[in-house]
Parts: sequence; structure tokens; C-alpha cells
Amino acid sequence: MSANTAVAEKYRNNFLKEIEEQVEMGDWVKMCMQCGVCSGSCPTNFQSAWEHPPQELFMMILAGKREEVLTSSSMWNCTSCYNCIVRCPRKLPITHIMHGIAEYAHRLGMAPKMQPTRFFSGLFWKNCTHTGRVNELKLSLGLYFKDGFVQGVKNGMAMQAVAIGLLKARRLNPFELFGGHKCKDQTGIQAMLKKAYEIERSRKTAKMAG
Amino acid sequence: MTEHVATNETILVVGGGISGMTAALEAAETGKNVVLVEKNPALGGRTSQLYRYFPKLCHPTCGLEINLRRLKGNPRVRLLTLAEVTGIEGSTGNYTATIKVRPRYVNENCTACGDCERAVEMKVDDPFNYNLSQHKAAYLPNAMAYPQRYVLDPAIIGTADAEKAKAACKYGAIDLDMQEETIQVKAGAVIWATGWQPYDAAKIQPYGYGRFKNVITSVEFERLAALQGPTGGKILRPSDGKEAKNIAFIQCAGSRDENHLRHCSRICCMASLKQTHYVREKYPEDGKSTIYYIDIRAIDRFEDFYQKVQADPSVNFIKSKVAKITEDEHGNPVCHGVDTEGYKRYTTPHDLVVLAVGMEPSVKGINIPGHIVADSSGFIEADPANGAVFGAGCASNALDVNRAVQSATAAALRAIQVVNKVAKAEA
Amino acid sequence: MAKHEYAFYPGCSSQKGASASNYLTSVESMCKTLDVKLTEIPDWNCCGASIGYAEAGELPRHVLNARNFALSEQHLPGQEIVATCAACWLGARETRERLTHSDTLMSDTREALKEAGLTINEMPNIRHMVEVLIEDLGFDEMKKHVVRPLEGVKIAGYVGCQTNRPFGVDGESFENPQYLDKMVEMVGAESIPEYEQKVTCCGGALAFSEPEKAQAQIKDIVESAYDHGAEMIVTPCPLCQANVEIYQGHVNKKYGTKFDIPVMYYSQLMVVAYGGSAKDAGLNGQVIKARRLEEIAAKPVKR
Amino acid sequence: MADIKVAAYICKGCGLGERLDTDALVKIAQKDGKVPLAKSHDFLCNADGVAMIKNDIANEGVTHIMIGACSRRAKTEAFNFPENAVARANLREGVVWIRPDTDEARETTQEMAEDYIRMGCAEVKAMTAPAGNPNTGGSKTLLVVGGGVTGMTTAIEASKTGYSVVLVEKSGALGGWAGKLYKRTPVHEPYKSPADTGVADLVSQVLADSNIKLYLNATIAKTDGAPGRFVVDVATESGATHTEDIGAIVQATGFTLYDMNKLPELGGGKSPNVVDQAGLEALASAAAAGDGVIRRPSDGAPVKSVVFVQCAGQRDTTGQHLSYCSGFCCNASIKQAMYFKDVNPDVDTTIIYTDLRTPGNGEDFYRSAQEKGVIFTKGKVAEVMPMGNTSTVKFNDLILGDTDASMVDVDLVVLATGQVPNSGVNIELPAEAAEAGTVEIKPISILNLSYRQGPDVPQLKQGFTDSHFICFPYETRRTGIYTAGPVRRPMDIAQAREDATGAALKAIQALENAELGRAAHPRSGDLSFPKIRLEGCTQCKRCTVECPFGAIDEDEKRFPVVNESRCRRCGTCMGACPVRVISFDNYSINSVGAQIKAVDIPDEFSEKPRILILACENDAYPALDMAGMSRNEYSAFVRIIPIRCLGSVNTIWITDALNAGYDGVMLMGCKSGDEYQCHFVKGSELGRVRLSKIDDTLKTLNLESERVRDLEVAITDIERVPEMINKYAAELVAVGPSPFKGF
Repeated sequence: MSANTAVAEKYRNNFLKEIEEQVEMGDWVKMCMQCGVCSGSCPTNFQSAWEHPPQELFMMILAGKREEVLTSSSMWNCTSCYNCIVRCPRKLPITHIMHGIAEYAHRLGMAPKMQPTRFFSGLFWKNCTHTGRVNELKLSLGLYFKDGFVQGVKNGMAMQAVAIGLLKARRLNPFELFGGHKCKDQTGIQAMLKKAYEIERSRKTAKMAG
Repeated sequence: MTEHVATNETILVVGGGISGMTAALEAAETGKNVVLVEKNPALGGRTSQLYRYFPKLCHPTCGLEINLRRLKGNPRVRLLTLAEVTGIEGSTGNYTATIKVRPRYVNENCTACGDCERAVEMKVDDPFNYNLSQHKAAYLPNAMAYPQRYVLDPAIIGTADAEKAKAACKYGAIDLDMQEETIQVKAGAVIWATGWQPYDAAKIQPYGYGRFKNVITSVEFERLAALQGPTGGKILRPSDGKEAKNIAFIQCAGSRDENHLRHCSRICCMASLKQTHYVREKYPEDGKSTIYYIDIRAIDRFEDFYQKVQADPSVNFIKSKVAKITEDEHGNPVCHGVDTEGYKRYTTPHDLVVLAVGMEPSVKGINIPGHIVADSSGFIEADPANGAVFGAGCASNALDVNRAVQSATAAALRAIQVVNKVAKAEA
Repeated sequence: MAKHEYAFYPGCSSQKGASASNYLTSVESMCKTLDVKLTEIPDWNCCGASIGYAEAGELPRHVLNARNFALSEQHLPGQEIVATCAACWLGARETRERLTHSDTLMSDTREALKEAGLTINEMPNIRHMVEVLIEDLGFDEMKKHVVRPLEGVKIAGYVGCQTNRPFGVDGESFENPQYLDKMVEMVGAESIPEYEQKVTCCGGALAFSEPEKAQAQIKDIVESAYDHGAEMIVTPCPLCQANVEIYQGHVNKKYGTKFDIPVMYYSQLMVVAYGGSAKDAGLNGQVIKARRLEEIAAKPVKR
Repeated sequence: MADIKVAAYICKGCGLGERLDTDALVKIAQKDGKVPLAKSHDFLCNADGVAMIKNDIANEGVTHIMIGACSRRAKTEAFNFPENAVARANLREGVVWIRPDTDEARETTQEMAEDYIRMGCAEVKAMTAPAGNPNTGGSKTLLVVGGGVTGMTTAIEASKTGYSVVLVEKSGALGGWAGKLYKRTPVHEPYKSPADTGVADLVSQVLADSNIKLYLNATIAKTDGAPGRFVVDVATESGATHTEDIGAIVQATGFTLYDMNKLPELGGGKSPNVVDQAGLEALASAAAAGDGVIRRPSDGAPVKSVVFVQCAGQRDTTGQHLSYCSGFCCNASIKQAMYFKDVNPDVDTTIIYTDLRTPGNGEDFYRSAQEKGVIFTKGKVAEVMPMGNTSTVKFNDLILGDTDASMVDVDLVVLATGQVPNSGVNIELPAEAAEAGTVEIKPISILNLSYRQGPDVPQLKQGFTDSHFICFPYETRRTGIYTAGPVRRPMDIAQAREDATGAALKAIQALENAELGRAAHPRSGDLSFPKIRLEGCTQCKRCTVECPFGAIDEDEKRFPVVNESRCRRCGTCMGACPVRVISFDNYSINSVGAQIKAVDIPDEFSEKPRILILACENDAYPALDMAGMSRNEYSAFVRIIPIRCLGSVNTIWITDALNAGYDGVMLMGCKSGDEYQCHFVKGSELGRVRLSKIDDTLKTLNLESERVRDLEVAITDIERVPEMINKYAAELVAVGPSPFKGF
């Protein structure tokens, strides 16, 4: 049974256990008491954005709704504003749990493919770890062209005014496209990150094995 | 009431609220000498500031009257008001308490005629009304005040007003030279019945208490409803004096919250359920209550009361911890959050928001020997290491009145056991 | 010797030609006046920001921040790390907290750092520039240097999220922080303490990935500033600054509004108040020009 | 009566001297009050004034004192003459403070004061200083019924205080419900894990205590007597009866779990794999004795999944099951879930609840369970369907909005059923309900009281024993008999132990006061008691039937027998007696009647009506006093007499008043009914029932029904009471003057 097709029994603990083992801060999920303060505190928490707000996602995890949780686009709506964290009466690190669940869904390949924030998140990470520093122009272009060339041009046009404004204010450098900011020790950074991934993977695998 | 001399067979009761009075009276009515110490100028404590009790909706002063009558008729209780225990030394069966007694500036000649009050101009905040109103600086703390004797606020001392008060008194009852005193009292056992204080609502930042005038606490709401309160029993909101008919009650304001109080304060759900009754009582036509809650804790026989309120169409229950409160252009507090039963987002304006604030034990900063054993919330635990210092009422746990009285009665027995042993040894 | 010295972590946006280059410019001018010496951590790298989460995982994210700690320790021993960007500060602080509380994470981090020839021995303190100003210098010291008070300018203090939560500035409240208002008063301008959107989220990275969701919030933030009569908005966060400033055009299109309010950094206000030129304050870096400040910056200094 | 000497003292302080003609009042006392000694004083309550009175007692032989000053509720320390009969004429709160200080009002205000002086003098003459009741008993032994945690705690605590105890347990072993538990919920920091029940320790303390006499397999065959002198027959299994002299009783008979067989929809009784909380405790205890693994009853397989159904048969609004919440079950289920998790974290434990109720530090226990992986699901269980060795639990998931949620292959289902009190016979159960069988009847008495009113302590509607459950929770309606533990209110072990300790104190207090012939709460320390002039008694039984505390029995000749130590001194018997043969030394038909008659009734042309107010001293009278303190004015035509309780109002007072020409009578008593506020529980209700028949009397007198008004007054009615008075006074003007004036 591959990770993607694992079936969680309803209202049993196995999906919760999976989350605890594989998701950053996942062992906090069970501490939720369903007060809903996180859901009410979320700035993007209008129904269309959040199909399932945080506290509901937690209940779904407890209820073993694995497929629905991991394929949901809900946690990708997190803006990292930390409102939920500071208000949670149980001190759940909700922002991190949302990121963690998203990361896990992404790792399993179950996250919605064209979820824009998922795409941007990956793009950002690749962009910044590539040279050690963010290349804002490439990042933007990468985002606009995620849905293909035509859509990219359209997106770019929509953002034209913004870009021109930034260019004029010297806050966007067109030459970033051909290099731009970077760290000197790129080799060291790559080696370091590679090692970090290795360690993390081995730890997660070990947990999965029990 | 009398002035017996305290000995090792005396029981010291700290706190003159319902728990302390109960402990003192139960011990005295079993034949023990008691010294009862109250920090306020009058007995009664926090329950005497309530409009009604749940679940019978009767008035707390009704029980207070009986307790005061018991006290007036009992020579075994010696009462010290305006007095605070600052330290206790010794061990089981042999304690010495140091008690700071603040000046009342009024002696026992006072007949409570009220001439001094009429004579003075100065006004000060009235703590009996949680400072929602002011009273004269020469005042009787409340209509039921016992001792039935006036008090001068320290702020008046040294002013011309103070002299006016003195001049107005025909009975030589006003003594402006009264000084703070420190006295020592012997006791064989000590009952701590210092009660609770409402959690500081300003610390619950998202609710804007202190920023928004129309966000008040549950204890303040009791005073708004009370017939002798600052509004004469009308529920008027603080910002503009408008009738507050659409009222939100927010549960767990501080309680069950690791950012604030870890424990559940037990009484707040019932208190809010009770307070919805006030809304209905004052505005039978169009009063409306909304209770935002996590779990309604109407424990044991109180469940009946909950069911009655549930059946009331003017009361709406929303399972949700309110995320934050804002204020709209009309000064209405607006509750924001999500109803977790089926995920419904709300942004609801109310005339008034009442925060059901939690209970904090009033035992902090008191010098008790041998380091009193308390739980993580500061409530005194029953522990042999506490010697003959016994917690009673809300100093020992988050309790409703019924349970506080039980606790105080039990504490009285524990104290009697100690002084009986002393008596036996001394015989 | 400068009065205060720190290891400086400017972050990706505060580089030349990057989206917060004007922040950098003004911070440098401000620090000069205040005799604060910032030494850039050599070869610092990106913090990973909160948005990198899909790929970052846990350890790689912390390793990335730890590399900066190691570099700082190596080159600027004993100095506290100061960040100007909310995300950098938060990311670094989170890493610090986690590594301090987990021995496993710490040893894993050290193992990965070894690959880059680095190590950490001691955990550095991570400070936000605002903390340095308030805690190390204090309002009195900051005020001393004001030679050109921004009299009559009404400014909404927009604190945003990440400089405020979950850590925030000591002693401030999450829901109603007041330090930015105090800074506005300090430079002689008029603050709006009752500005109710001061901690509303600007949408963060969602402003890029899902702009329509973020723009609703940006609209609230700007609208309320207008309602309170603000002429400009001030913020301590580069992402807040960018989002609130550059999307006003989009918001206008979508909601039919006519927003055109400058969004400034606290450091820009201070530089102008300290007598600096428009250029010193990076005013040329505004997409929506801060004409009022430019006018003041053009005035002679009262000495 | 021969050697009484009455003195009247009239104070001139607090404005009385300025507002009233006190010299005239002195004269009234001498002339109308006929007191040999009458004086006024500028400041009666100060040391000098009190010394004057004390001097008169010592040197002038004054025995009876009438003080015309402030209210009887004020200056109690100063006017404290315990050896004397004392009456207070309330000239301050009752006269000058409720009247405007105007020239027009002066005459009526003075008349009011004069009447109160007349009334005070009349009252005090009808009084004697009480000296405590006879028939005291000196037993210092407590009887504790029930050998569970509550009973054992009561016994141990009483013994520690120095009192001997007889402990009666109906089963063959001590321990009760708690004795069957594997563990209990924690009561100390850190509130994280189940704790030892402590029962073994309590049992060994009881067994080792020579002060505690233990009867196992025993019941109470008969309880006779009164506090201080109870005689109790203890019947043992062998059939033998042992008689014990007892001072006071604590009933700690606990509870029975609600029968889960009444919950077939939840699988109750349908499968061995559906158990109640007691069932699970047994499984856990059996597991602990073995390999620690809790096994499925049907086949002994280790339990891998367990579901706890909260509020099973509780909080029921349909009337079929228990309407209340038992309070302890949320924590109990958490504890039981931990039985599984602490042994094997892989067991799935789910608690399905609607409101999780873990007050106080229970919140820490709840959190600890979450940390251990216990799953809490907010939902309402619709059905438990056992099939083979497992069950399916169908429920409405209230958070996820799934009305058709279900869990399958559940090994064990635990139903959290509630506590049903073991409170004996419901002596007030309406006969028709008992016959119809609509209410469950527990026919077996626990105490077998030989009281006229029935064999057990009266109950509330849910079967718990009656008490003032807010301010005075221990006060049952049987003096000297206290109930403790879950028989009184659903509770857990910690609360039961606290309750038991408190009940021990109350029992000790009761027997000590009974020995001194003093009353128990709420007139604690009162030395007066009802005396019955049997020569005049017609054996009508009203006193024996009405006494709210079951104090009065009947002898073989059916005469009433007052057991004074059971009496709370409310006076309901006195109010009930149609031939007026019951009285207290300081409160009697005459002491009130004389006051009524002492009032000067102006003729019908004077336009000065007279209204008699009989006001309950516990609530209405303080409200009237406080109205005075607030200077809330009311009619000068009322004359107020405080009464012990509305229940003590004898209709003769009303007919006497009306015959004497009063225009109206207002009766002010406490709220009655289910949410009664009467400190004598049934007093105000009984008074009202009696007064509801006053209309007949009015008809025979040819008077309008408006002339008597029954009113509920609360102590907070400081504004309302003057309004009620003024409104009534205005109504009476419309009705017109009483036709009986001048006769």
C-alpha cells in the first residue's frame, strides 16, 4: 500500500498517528478542544478560501478523513499571520501545523496540483536555495508563468503597473534575470541542505516504520 | 459579637465572604471562639455584590441577612474589619497572626444616621459597584453593611471635607486621628477563606476590555442588573447610557486558556445562563441574549436550569470561542468568529458584550508559614504540609456558592479538630 | 567606537535593487545619526521565509537560518544579530527557539552545517531593529535627534503580523501594540492609536499567489487609514510595505476606490525628522510618492 | 407574671428628638403602655445610655425592656440584654426615615411613632425571656448510615473531633461504590493520571478506630426521638436488633447507577461488550489482577478499540430518563480511557460527548487525556448496534456536521449512565402518582423514622434530599439528620469527602446545641420553643401535619407531642392552630395580637386609614428597614409587625385586626413553590395555603376581598416595597373605610 492510497479507518487513530509522525508539530493536533478561535481569527477565513478551517481540519484528522484532509487546498490559504497561535487557548502552533500538513500533502503528491500557493511556495524555496538568496524577478516571473506561457503573459500584463512602479522606484532590477543577488558559498549551502534533507527523510522513515 | 481574647483554642478565619462567614459561624455555633478578619469595611464578600443566585434566582442578601443575624447573636465571633493578615508564624495548634488594621475614622458611636455623608462633597469610586459609580467619601459600604457603621475614605483625610464630616456628627463618632494598627492574634488553627477575584479582563486582548466601553465583565453586569446598583437595576450600556437589549455573553474569558487561567472556573456558564434571565426580566419584549461557549458546564442539578434557558427563544447558543471583538461606528461591540458546529462564520454586532471572566484565587502575596501547598492555579490544596492552615471556599477551588459553603463547613470541622486537641492537651 | 554594534542581517528584500531597498537606505541613514554600527553578516543567506514551507521541511529551514548564526558567530563574535525584515527576524528567532528546545534538532543541524564547514557553539540573540531602537536606545534617545519634526502629519501605524506575532516586541499587546504610534509621536507627527487595522494581515505571500484573497484585506487596511484621516501609513515590515503600497492600484480597479496613500518605513520618518534628505530617507523608492515628506525633507533644518 | 417590671426607653438621637415629640412618647408609654418606668435619652445606644438601662435592671428590678429607637436589626451589640425580654419600637427606620420632614407630615408621623410605642409596650408585656427547651438529650454519638467513602469519611472525621460513631452498612463490606473502582480521578497536582481510590486506607482507619462501632449487613429498623436523644434500632442479618442512643445522624447512602437496561438503543443489556462505568471498573480491576490487558467480555480478546458514550440516559429532556447531569462522568470516562492508554497507547479510545464537563483542575485531566491520545468527539450517539464480538456506534458528529457518522468494529462500548440517589421513601409523593406508577417508587425506607410525617428525609423532585442548596446546603427538613454525598446531589469522591466532613460538623453542632436546648439553623441559638396548652387542644392534627420539620408527633391519645430539639422555631404550628393553644415565650398569638390591639384606630371620618403589615423578619422586614435607610417614603397609615415566617401567621390576627377597624392587612412573605426562598422551606407556602381561605372569613364579616393582600417580598425590594404600600393605601381609599371602626 503506497502512502498515497493508504486508507484511514474512520474515527480511528491511525491517521492521527500518521500526522503525528510525519507532520511538523503534528503531535499537537490531538490537543485541540474545538473552541474555534483559530477559525475565527484567520484573516483569509471566508468560506470560499477555507473549505475547512484549522479546527475543522483537526477534527477531520481525528475522524480519520485522510483523503479529504490531504487533498484539501485549505491549509494552503495560511498567510502565516500567527493570529491563531497567539489566541489558541491550548497553545497549538497552528500556523506551523498548517504548513506541516501542507508540506506533507505536497510530499505525498496529494496536494492539489495547481494550488497557486503550493506552487509559489515550492518556487520560492527553490529560488532562494538556488543561490542562497531570493531573486525577486525570477520568482515573480516563475509565478506568472506557472499556468503556461499565454497565462503568464496575461498575468504579467496584469502586474505591469506594479512592475513599472517598482522599476521606477529602483526596487526591481531587470538585470536580476541574468544573475542577481547570490551567496558566495553556494556549494556549501547546497551540500548543507542536501545533508539536512537526508537526515530529515531518514528520521521520518524511521518513524513510519514504527 | 464580642471581644474575647484569642488563644491557641481560637480559630482564625481570614475572609468575611460567604465562605469565611460560614466557617466562622459554624465553628462558633459548635462552641468555638473565632476571630474573623475581613479586609473590606463590611462583611459579605463577592456574593453580596451579586444581583441573583443561580439556579433559584433568589437574592444573595437573603442568605446574608440570616448569616448576619447569626453573627449578631453569637458572642463567640470577634470581628475585625478593614483588617488584613500580613503574616502567620508558628505551627499547628500554636499560631500567631499579624494583622494590619486600617483606620475607619469612625468609631462605635456611629449610629449610621448618615449626617456625615450629607455633609461632605468629595466623591470617590465605589468598589462595591466595581467602580461603575461613585459614592461620597463618607459612606456606608452598602445597604446591608455590617458592621452598620460609616467609613471615611482615606482620600478625605486632611481636607476641609473631613472636618465637615466631623462637625456634622452629633455623636462624636468621627475620629480623624485614627491610625493604622498592627495587632497580633493567637490561634490554634487558621481557615483561609479569602475568596476569588475576577480575572483581569484587560489581559484578554482580543476582547478589547478597557478599549471598548461596551465590553464589560460578568461581575460588572451583576451590578448593572442589581436594583441598588449604579443604574438602579436598568441594563444600560456604559458608553452612552442606551438600553442594552441585545447582549452577548462570552464564556471562558480567561478560563480554560493556557495564556490566562489553566483551570475551568466552574461558575461562569451558570452565571451567564442566569444573566440571560436578567435580560429577559428587564426587557421582556425584545431582550436578546447570545451565549458564545465551548462547552456549557451546567453541572449536576443545574442542568435543569440550562434546559430552561435553552427553551427560551430569546437566548441563542453558539458553540464558538469568539476570536475578537471590534467596535462599529455606533459604538456597538462586534463579535467575530466561527460557529464550530457546522462551520458558520459570524460577524455580529451587539449592544453590550459581557465577558464571563474566570476566577483567580485571592491568595497571592500572603505570607503563610511553611510555604502553603497550592495547585498550579494558586488554589490552596488539602495537604498535611499546610499544618492547621485550611483552605475554604474559592481560596481552595473554583466553586459555586453551594460548594463553597460545603467547603467552608468542612474546613470549620478540620479547624475544630485541631483546637479540640489543643484543649485536651491543655486540660 | 559606535555606541551600539550589531551583526546585521538585512535579508533578501533589503538589498540594492530589491523590493525593500529604500528600507535599507533609510536604516543606514538612521543608524548613522543614532551612532549604531551595523556590520553585515558576511555571505548571509535567505531565511527561507514562512512561505517556503512546501519544500523546506523542518530541518532544512532551520539549517538555513543556523548557517547565518554560524557565520555571525565566526565573523562577529559576541554580537547580537539584528534584522530589519519581519520574516527574517521571525524565521531566525523560530530556529533559535526550536534548536534551543530540541537536542536532536540541534545535533542534526550541526551535522548538516558541517557540510558547509560551519558550526554553532552558542545561540545568538535575534533582534528586530525596532527592538534595538526601543529597548537599547529608548524613545528619549531617539527623540533627542529630531531636528525637523513632522508637524501636522497624520500617520496610521500599521504594525502587521510578523513583527507582532507570535513573539512581538516585549511589553506590547498582540491586538493593540502601541510602539509604532509612539514612534510617530516621537518624530513629531500625529498618531492614530485607534486605527483598528493596525494588526490586520496584509495577505503575506498570498498577495502574490492568490492576489484576490489578499487584496480584500489590503483594502480594509488602507480604507481604515483614510477613515481616520491618515495621510500616510507607516510600517516596520517590508512585505507589509510592499503589499499595501503596490496593490492599491489593483484594489482601486476591483473596488472602485481611489486609494493613493504612501506607505513608509518608520526609519524613513526618522531620517526625515533627523534632518536627512529625501535621498537619505529613500523617498525616491516609493511607488506612491510621499509628497508631504518630500516637502518636509526639502525644508531647512531647525538647529 | 407577678414580678415583671417593664421599662420603656425612648431615644432622641438620629433625628428622633427633632422629628418627634419624645416627651409625648414617654407619656404614651406611661399612660397607654402602662409601664412604670419610662425615660428618654439623647443617645441611647452609646455607653451612657446602655449603662442607664443596665443600672435600671440591676437597681430598679427591670425585667422587661421596651426600646423605642432604631430597628431591631440595628445596634444589636448595644441593646443586648440576654436575661431580659426585649421589644424594639422601630422609630427610626420605621418612622422618621420613611416620612417626609414637613409640617403637614408631622402629625401622622407622630401618630405612627406613638402607635409603635404602644405596640412595643404591649408586646414586651406579652413576652418572657426564653430559657431553652426541656427534653434535651445528652448523647454525643453520631449515627452514620452508609459505609461508602462518604460514610467512612464522616465517621473518621467525627471520631477525630472526639465523638463516637455508630456506622451502619447494609452490605457485608465497607467501601461502597468507590470500593468497586479500580482507580479514581486525581485530586492533587499534577492532575494527570488516575489515582488510588484511598478506600483501603479509609477502611483500615475505620476498623482500627475504637470510637467507631461498625455494623455490617445491617439496616436501620427504627429511628425514634430527636437530636440529642435519638433511639435507633439497628437490625443485623442474624435478625438481632441492637438499640443505640444517638445524638445526630448523617445519612450517606450514596447512589445506584442508572440502569443501562433502560437504554436498549445504546446497546444496554444487548451485549456483554456494552457495559456501564461500573462494568468497566470491574474489567479494569480484573485486568490489573492479571496481565494488565482489558479484555472483551464476549470472548476474552484484548480490547483494541473502546467508545465512551457520555450522558447515557442523562440530561434527558423527554422525561424518559434522568433530566440532570451527574457531573462526575466526564472525568470518570477520561479516567477509564486512561486505563487503556496507560497500558497500551495503541488502543483507540474515543469519548463522544456533547458538552465536556471537567470543572476546576479537571481541565488538566482532560488535557492529559488528550496528550495520551484519547480522542474527544463532540457528537450525539444515536445508536449502538452490537453484532457478534463488536459493535457499531452511530452518531451525529456535531463538528463535522455529519449526521450519519459511525464507528465500526468497536470492541467495547462504555455507557456513562448517571447517579440515582438512594434516598429512601419519598414521603411527599402524591398518592395518585404512586398509584399510577408514573414515578419510580423506592419502597424501602432507609431511616425508618417513627415521625408522624413519614419514615425518611423529604426529597426534591429528582429524588435528592431536600436542602437550601445555595446558602445553607446542609439544612435538611429533619433537624439533626444531615445527608451527605451523592444522596444529596450527584458528586464525585473528592466532593463527597468534603461533603462528609461538613456533614460531620453539622451533626456534631446539632447534638451539642440539642443538649443546650437551643435551636438549629436558621434561628440558631434561639432558646424559645413551642409550648402547647393541651387542655385546649382539639386534636385536629394541623400542627403535626404542617410542621415543615416533622417536629411534632402524636401520642396514643392523638395529642400533639412536640420534640423540641427537632423544631426550628418557625412558628408554623402556632399559625396553624385553630384554637390558638401553641405559643413561644417571646412570640405568641398574644404578643402579636396585643400589638394589633394596641394601635389607636381613628374613626371613619378622620381619613386616616390603618393598615396592618405582617412582615417576614427574614426578607420583608429587612427590605422595609433598608427602604428607610434609603429614605424611601411610604404611607404613615401602616403599622408593621415582624413575624418569624408567613407560616406562623394565625388567621385570628387578621380577623382581630379587621374587627378592630383596620382597613386592610398586608402579608409580606417569601417566595414559595419549587424555587422557594423561605428559610423554613415550606413555611411561606403553608402560610399562603392557610390565608387563601381567608376570603370565607371576609365574607362572613361582609368585607371586601381587597382588605387582605398576600404579597411576595424579596429582601432586595427596597424600592418596590414602599411602592406596594403606597399603592395599596391608595386602593383602600377607593374601597372606603372599614365598617368596623369605632366598635
